[in-house]
Amino acid sequence: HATRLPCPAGMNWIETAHQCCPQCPAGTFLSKPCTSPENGSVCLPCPAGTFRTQPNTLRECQACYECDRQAFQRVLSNCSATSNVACGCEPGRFRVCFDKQCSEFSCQKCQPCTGRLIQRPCSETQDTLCDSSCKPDFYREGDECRPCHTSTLDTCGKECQQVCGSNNDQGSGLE
Amino acid sequence: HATRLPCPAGMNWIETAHQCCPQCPAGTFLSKPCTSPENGSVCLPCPAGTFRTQPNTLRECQACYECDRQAFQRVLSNCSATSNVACGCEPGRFRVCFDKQCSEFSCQKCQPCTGRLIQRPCSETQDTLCDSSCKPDFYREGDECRPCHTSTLDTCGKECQQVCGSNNDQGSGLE
Amino acid sequence: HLPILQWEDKRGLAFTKNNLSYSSNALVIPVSGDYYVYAQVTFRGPVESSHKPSSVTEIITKVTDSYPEPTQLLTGTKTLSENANGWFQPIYLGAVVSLEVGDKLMVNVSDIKLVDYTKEHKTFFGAFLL
Amino acid sequence: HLPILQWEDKRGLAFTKNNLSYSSNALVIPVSGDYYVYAQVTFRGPVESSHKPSSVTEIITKVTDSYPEPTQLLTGTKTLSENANGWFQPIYLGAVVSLEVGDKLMVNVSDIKLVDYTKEHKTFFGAFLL
Amino acid sequence: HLPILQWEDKRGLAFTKNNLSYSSNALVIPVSGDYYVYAQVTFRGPVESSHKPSSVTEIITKVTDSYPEPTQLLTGTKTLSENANGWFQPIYLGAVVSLEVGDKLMVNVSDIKLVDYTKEHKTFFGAFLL
Repeated sequence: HATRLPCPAGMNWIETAHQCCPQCPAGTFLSKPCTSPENGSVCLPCPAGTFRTQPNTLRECQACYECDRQAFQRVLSNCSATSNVACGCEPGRFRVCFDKQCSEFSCQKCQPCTGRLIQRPCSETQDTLCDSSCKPDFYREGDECRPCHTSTLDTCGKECQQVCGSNNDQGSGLE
Repeated sequence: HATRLPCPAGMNWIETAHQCCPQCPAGTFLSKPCTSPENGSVCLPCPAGTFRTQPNTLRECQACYECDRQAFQRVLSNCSATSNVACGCEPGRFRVCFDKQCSEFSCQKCQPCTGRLIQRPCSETQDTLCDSSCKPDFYREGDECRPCHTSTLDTCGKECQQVCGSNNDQGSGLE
Repeated sequence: HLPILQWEDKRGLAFTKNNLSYSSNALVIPVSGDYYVYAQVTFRGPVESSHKPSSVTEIITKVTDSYPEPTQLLTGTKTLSENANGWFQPIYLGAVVSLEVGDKLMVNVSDIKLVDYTKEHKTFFGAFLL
Repeated sequence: HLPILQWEDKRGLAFTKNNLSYSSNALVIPVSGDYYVYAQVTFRGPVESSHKPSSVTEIITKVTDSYPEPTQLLTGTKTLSENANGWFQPIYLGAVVSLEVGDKLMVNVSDIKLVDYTKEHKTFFGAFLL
Repeated sequence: HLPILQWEDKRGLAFTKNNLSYSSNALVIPVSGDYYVYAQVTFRGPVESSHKPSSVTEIITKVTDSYPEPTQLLTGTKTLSENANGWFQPIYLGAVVSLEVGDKLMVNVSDIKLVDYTKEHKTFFGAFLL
């Protein structure tokens, strides 16, 4: 078939037209190739729900992805004619990636740090980082921090005594 | 099409030539069928990386398998024109078959029998078989055998006492 | 019956031609003959609202006006032993079936909430005349 | 060699035509050329008699009169981490292979007792000339 | 982007014809039209050097000179719940796509060290014009 000529910048070789045609701008696709390099290609805007991020001479636009609402994802930025949808997690959840590129991720609940100070709040990409020690007026029970006021005389073990002291003895200086 | 005649030994019916042709020897394949039973088939040697174990009138040789180096396999015998590669395990590992034919296997580390006598050394197809009792100067700790010299007074429990006795009392006849 | 999947037939990689058309969730057969019919559904979970599924199933079915019940053409069913914090399971089916003009092909699934509908290249459905 | 599956070639959805015939467990190739060959086997367990299998395997093989050994064309092998109380595992295979007139195509499996033969749309085998 | 698989296109069962050619890791489309494109990758592990993967992914992509980004045509992604001492996981993909002359088809995988390259009938890739 006719030899392919290298096309000048901004133009692509169109096999069916056997010539170079100007590229369609991002956000559009090539509806009809140019009949001669002088007259332009017929470009149409990407239909709703599709996009093209780059100038192109492609016959269709790419279908937008969708955010996985049932897996607690939310839309960070809508799909436009020139950009795909961007998905993140609903508030109170963070991303757990399935692979290095994080092209697939699930949205998991942020841990609440009950009874602890928050070292670093939960973000789109990381779980909350809780302080290792308990907040004032909370005592350690296993790896949980329990509020003093919920402790009763017989449930208040060594740890609890140290932190909560006798319940009605405020500011006793006990470490 | 012409009825297929049963071919004499060492010859196969070749559909495209509509006649019997001599088989190509193992290690070669049928490049061009014979034009008449008298003149021979054109046989070419199997290209590198392929093989045929039997006389044949096939149009291509079979591709050699490869040993799974990343799964700690090693080559027992290289692929030749007449035989496929044979794979085994790297030293210090043995085969764990995925199926009865052991056509697929993984190579697992041989167990070291620390502190025990070796009843049967590790082989290509079986893990090391360790003696159930501990070696002299080793005492049992759960299902491990520990050397006496590493035991200290407070860590030397009943078992250890029995076997190691007081450390400086050689040959005390303690079982 | 099991829920029926809906499909996009125009945007992106999707297309129909040679008057094999798509309407009300089904591919409509324009001419009798043998077709290679195929579909992949990527299932994913967990999804809070639904219970912990023990298996996922994808079925390509044929419906014809002349018979009240659908015919199951191809079925892929897989039990799940996945862990809690997120799993993916693609099921691909494909085979040659004899179809009559007007037959409708559809894809049913065990639980529509488990279908990964987010990317066109993970869940797809098609047929071509031999 | 691995056990060979037997197939129903007439009833229900099964058919053969263009003199691609089925005899003694094999599809017999009537004319040399490139064929798309495919098969799905649904495995299921546990089955009391068989030990707990660690994997299932499906192989489409080619046998020809002129060569004493079968050629493995397509293989699907999957390890099982399924729970004890019942599992399903479909394996689909399909590809283009060059075949000669008279070649025979068969499907071998690792353990015939694990094959779900109960429904024609769960386990199937076929080929068509390009 | 994800690593691209390299293929053997001449030895054993591999072949190219009708000037559908293979060069620099890609099948090159000789004539515009609708093609059935398919690929199977058998993944296996564990492999000491790589960390314990939580999933494996296979993607058939299209690259064209006239566009700077590859298009993902078909994707199979599966999470792993396999045990430590050895697992196998085949992923098969196949579908009809519209291609232009000069388009290049490639197969990307999530981790090339997990691909079972040892036997030609376990990992394969192909396409044919309808």
